Amino acid sequence: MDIFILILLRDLRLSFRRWNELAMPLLFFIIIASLFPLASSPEISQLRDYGGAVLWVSALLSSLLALDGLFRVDAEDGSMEQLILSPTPLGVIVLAKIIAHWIVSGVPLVIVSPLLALSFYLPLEALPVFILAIALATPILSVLAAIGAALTVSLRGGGALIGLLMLPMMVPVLIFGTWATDAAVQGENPIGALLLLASLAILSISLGPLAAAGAVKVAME
Amino acid sequence: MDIFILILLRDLRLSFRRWNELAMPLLFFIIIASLFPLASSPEISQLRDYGGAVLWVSALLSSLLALDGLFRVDAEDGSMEQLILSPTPLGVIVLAKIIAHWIVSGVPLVIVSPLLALSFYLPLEALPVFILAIALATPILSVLAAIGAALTVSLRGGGALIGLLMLPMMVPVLIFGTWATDAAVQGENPIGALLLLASLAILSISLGPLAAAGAVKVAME
Amino acid sequence: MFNEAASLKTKSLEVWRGGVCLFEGLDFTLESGQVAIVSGANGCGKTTLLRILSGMNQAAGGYVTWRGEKIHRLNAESQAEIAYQGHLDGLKKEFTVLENLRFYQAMSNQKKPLESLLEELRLGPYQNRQVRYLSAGQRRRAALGCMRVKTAKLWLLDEPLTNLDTKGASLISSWISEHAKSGGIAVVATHQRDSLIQTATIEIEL
Amino acid sequence: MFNEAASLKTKSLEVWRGGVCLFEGLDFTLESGQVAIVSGANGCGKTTLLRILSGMNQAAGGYVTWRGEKIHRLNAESQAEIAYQGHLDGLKKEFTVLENLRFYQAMSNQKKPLESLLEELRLGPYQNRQVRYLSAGQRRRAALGCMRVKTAKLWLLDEPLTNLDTKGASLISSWISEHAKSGGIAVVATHQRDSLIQTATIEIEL
Amino acid sequence: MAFIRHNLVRIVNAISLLNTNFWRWFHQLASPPHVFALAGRVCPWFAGLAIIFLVAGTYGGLVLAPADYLQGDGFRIIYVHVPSAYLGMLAYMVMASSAAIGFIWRMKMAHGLAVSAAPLGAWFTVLALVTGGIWGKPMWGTYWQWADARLMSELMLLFLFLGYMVLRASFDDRDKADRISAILAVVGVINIPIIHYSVEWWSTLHQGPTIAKLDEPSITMDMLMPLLIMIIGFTAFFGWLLCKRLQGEILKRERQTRWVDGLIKGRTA
Amino acid sequence: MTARQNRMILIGLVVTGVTVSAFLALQAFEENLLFFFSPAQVAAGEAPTDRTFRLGGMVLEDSINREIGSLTLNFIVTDYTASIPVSYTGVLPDLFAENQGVVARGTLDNQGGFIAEEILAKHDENYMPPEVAEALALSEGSQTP
Ligand code: HEM
Ligand SMILES: Nc1ncnc2c1ncn2[C@@H]1O[C@H](COP(=O)(O)OP(=O)(O)OP(=O)(O)O)[C@@H](O)[C@H]1O
Ligand SMILES: Nc1ncnc2c1ncn2[C@@H]1O[C@H](COP(=O)(O)OP(=O)(O)OP(=O)(O)O)[C@@H](O)[C@H]1O
Ligand SMILES: [Mg+2]
Ligand SMILES: [Mg+2]
Repeated sequence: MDIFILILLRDLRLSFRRWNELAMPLLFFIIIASLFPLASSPEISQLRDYGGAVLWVSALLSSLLALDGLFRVDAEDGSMEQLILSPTPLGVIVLAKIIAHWIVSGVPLVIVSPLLALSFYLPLEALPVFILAIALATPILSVLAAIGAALTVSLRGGGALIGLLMLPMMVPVLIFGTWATDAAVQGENPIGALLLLASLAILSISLGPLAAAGAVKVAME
Repeated sequence: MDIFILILLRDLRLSFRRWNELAMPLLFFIIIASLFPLASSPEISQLRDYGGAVLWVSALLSSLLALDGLFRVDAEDGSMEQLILSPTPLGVIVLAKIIAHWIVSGVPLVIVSPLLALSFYLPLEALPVFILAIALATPILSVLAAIGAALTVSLRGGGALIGLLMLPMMVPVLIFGTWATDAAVQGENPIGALLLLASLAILSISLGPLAAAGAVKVAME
Repeated sequence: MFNEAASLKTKSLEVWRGGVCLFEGLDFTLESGQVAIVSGANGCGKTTLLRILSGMNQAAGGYVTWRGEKIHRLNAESQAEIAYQGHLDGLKKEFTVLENLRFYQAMSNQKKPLESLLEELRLGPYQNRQVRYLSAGQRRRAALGCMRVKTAKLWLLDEPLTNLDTKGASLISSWISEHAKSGGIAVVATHQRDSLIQTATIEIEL
Repeated sequence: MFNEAASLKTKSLEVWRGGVCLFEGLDFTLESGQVAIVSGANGCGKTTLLRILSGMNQAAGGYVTWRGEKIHRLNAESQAEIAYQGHLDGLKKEFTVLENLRFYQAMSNQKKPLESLLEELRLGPYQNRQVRYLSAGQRRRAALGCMRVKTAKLWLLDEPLTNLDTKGASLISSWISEHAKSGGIAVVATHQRDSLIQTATIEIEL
Repeated sequence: MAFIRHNLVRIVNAISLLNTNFWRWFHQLASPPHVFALAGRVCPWFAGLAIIFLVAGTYGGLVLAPADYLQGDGFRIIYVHVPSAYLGMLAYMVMASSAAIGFIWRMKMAHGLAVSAAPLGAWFTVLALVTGGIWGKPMWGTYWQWADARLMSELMLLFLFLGYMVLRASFDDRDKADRISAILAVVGVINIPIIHYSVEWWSTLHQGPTIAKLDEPSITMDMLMPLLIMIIGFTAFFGWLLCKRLQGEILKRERQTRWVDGLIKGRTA
Repeated sequence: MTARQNRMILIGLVVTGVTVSAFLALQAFEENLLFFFSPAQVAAGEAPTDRTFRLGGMVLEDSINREIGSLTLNFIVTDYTASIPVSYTGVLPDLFAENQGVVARGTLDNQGGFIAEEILAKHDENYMPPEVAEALALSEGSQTP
């Protein structure tokens, strides 16, 4: 448990040390979302139509991208060897790393999402559901991206591969997320989609780290 | 001149060697373009309305991201030191690297763009203009992203910073690009916007590599 | 807890890399207090051997045991007794020397003050400098410091003298002697055989 | 073209790093045929000095000239006469040894066959293997090969013996002697002074 | 013939004298204590000018100038909007050109000037954006138009300032930060003509040039005078802040040197 | 080729590049890059018929009339070569007046009229007190009967 917190804090501090990496997913999210109105005629009705889609796709992409370095940086400077050889099970360490990463990438995204949603004219009533859906979806996306990152640690520029490997599994998240959002926008019941997201979140957090740890171990051989 | 081609070929071969990096921008482009219809209710009229915006934003993002490693990889393995110390002016080398990168990231984008455009129901008549605009815009974006990458070589996780730094200069490209596309879609005259894009392309290719080379030299000190 | 005596054993190890057999039938036993120097030409498999001894890689044939247990199936207590330092430093460039040391110390639940260690490593004036601003040898010294704070029983060192100056090299060699004297075990791969041979009790020529 | 004789001069070099003056008033001149060994403790500024000599870094005071011209304003011909090999290898991990050698050869417009070089470096069997699958010492040898193919007049070598085995070290030392004999100049920073001192004509203690 | 030769020689002599004087002056600009003192000396002048002109301009703009035939009193925001828009651009040019000088001649003081100008420029740009937006709502009927080239390019100016500052902040090594951010500043100069000519090159919502054009200004004298006075006042204000910030920057950079020590001791003694 | 020649070629290429790009840019400004369409263009059928666009011009004198009992407003936008009738429902900016610039966003109906969703006023670059404006209007009135 101590080690879990130790790693969590280490990764958080590292992110704050390289603050530009920290800002990455957030900035990315904002860039995407603000370029859109620029690139299209920013009319309210249209923005509202595709606002949800823009937000979801950019959330997905930013978690994909941000996680590329999750294990690679450690692998390249030799820290990963040390972590693998530590007495703590690697799965725990991986979970700590994923959570640290979610805190610096997913949480800000959750925090700015209401702002972006409003700037895309999402109705106010739909906001709580949207935020909840993003809050449930980002950890799933983080875990999935982490598995992809682990699978490609030993390859340079694994980004695309992560995308390729993890896309099929991320699509359901995207679909449930937009279901929930759409339902809320149209005043329908979003509980079903939210429950699905919650169950996926718990599933991925309990099994994902094991898979990622296994992949890292193999990749570092 | 020989050295120019040498570097160009080297970078091309390297990209093909790490094929996953090669696939990155393309995959990225496809993800965006295919997830969008998934995440929104895909009605033809709507898709057409924001299709152009989606395509342009994804082109911009993919060139931003793909170029992050342009100089970093060389800097980290020591090749950059050797390139800086070579008798060939660094600007020429940088230009070769940018072009190589454009060939593996921009050209595929140009090639798939008609497909994506059609999948967003862009009218057939607008296709040539759209492709031309993308073909003119991608090199500008590549040069700009390269300058950003050069400014941030010695910083970890430059990705986000590149976005922030280069956004002001990329926005005009985005705007002219969508102008041209919109004009073509609506059967108006896109020549003005295309000429602007062409002028920016030539300007950035002639001055951009100098700026990037200067930045790399300073960063490697 | 440790009913088996602290000993590292290999049993007819056989190692293949890139379609070539690097060595086979390697058997040795290291007891408490012994230091093995692994030497041999570049590419003869020293790094590979050390990684196998650490349990990170697996051999094509044969096995390695620590306290009688297979090395890649150790329980947490035994695992904590092993320290490995490879060609890579394992330092975070964005952290200061002190932060790096503290991290590895905390990972092994140790809490000793670090002043004397920093003193020995001549990193005192640099303790609050980020590792990325250190010279190659200073980094190496910091990395060896991180290995030291774990107070492990088995040291696996891959070319520890790389980039170290004369004083640094003799510091490491004295560390190894001390470690052996206090009952530790060390396996050291090196090309600077002369600087370390007086600490060795066994030499493994690959 | 080269009206000035090949000589590397420094004039009252002064170097600061991280708010500390590493050295000042460093003056020396190396003429054709001379080899300087730079030695000193870790962090004394050897790497920094070599980078300044190469023109990549600039000194806080003083200057460096090559054939009478400031080192960071050389024309292409003089620039081509300089080869630098730092702590980093400069090899592309995805390329094979041969591809890396060929690239640096082409960069300097050379075209000699490479068999004998590969033979000397004992990389013959590995010439078509990607560098990322090489051992540390094999990589270093490949990197030194890349430096060699440039046929430069001035060699700036930062710890060339790192990770090299005995044979490799004596190969490099013989390269340096030969280079000096054929009129070249070399500046070599190293901690393994003993292995290289017989090649040196000057020793620079920092 | 001899006459011409004689005069030519005199002209050449004069030029070479000017030239040496110029270079002496230029080299003095590289010496921190000298620049520090110079900034200290001109500072009060700028301050005085700024106060006088800003007060006079405010009075002129709010009281003396007549209301516009069309916009009524609403137009008076021009007396803040236009000066701050100008100053944003001026600050960028100061920043970029001194950064370029610093890069080419390795002049630390020039970099110091660039660093000092950046946040000032950012604030003026923010002011121009805000006053423009406030003005736009009643006049055009909207605070903001994404598709308008003038508005977009002004926003991008703000981003350039921010980018410059963020880039600097991410380097620990000041020297490197100076030289690298200089490149960004210079590359960004392309935005300045775009801002200025955007209203001519594209038909936009923002109006065309009123005073900054080759023709006679399209504004009557009684409205123009306060505007010019405000512009001078803003410029002096900018100069004042710039000198202050430059002095601070010099002290920060030179804090380990003997002359700063002496300065501080002299102050406290 | 010597290094010096090489260098000159490079510099030449850069200069050519900059010149060509400047030329292209100037060429581009010859084409009009539209924020809005003028009534003349609309009349000539250059404006799109099936989607929203912006229409810019002057509000014709005496053309404004409000429909009684609603916020709807009808007026004519002109560039003095062609005129387009516009109808709009909603709040107007202060500057909206006869003989003033206006930018309307909306669509064409099938009778050649324009239905605006949004009205923006466009100010010109002239600033003057009311007296001057009157005097100017008088003198212009006398020049162009
Ligand atoms: C957010 C909205 C606005 C922005 C970003 C903005 C930006 C600018 C900028 C950058 C300039 C300086 C141009 C140059 O010197 O080349 C300028 C000048 C000016 N602006 Fe604005 N503006 C805005 C809104 C307005 C509005 C609503 C009006 C009046 C209706 C206005 C009237 C003027 C005038 C009269 C000038 C001086 C023009 C000259 O003489 O060159 N602006 N504006
Ligand atoms: N970027 C930097 N910023 C601040 N200090 C630095 C930087 N790079 C190096 N230094 C410091 O400068 C000193 C000299 O470094 P340098 O790398 O030249 O040493 P060196 O003699 O090559 O040492 P080694 O034998 O360990 O390679 C060291 O004390 C180091 O901490
Ligand atoms: N991943 C790999 N795939 C294929 N071959 C490899 C791989 N890693 C190492 N090898 C080969 O295995 C051999 C042994 O490598 P190892 O790194 O163990 O050598 P070493 O004895 O440590 O050499 P050095 O003294 O250079 O560090 C080398 O010939 C190397 O080329
Ligand atoms: Mg090894
Ligand atoms: Mg060194």
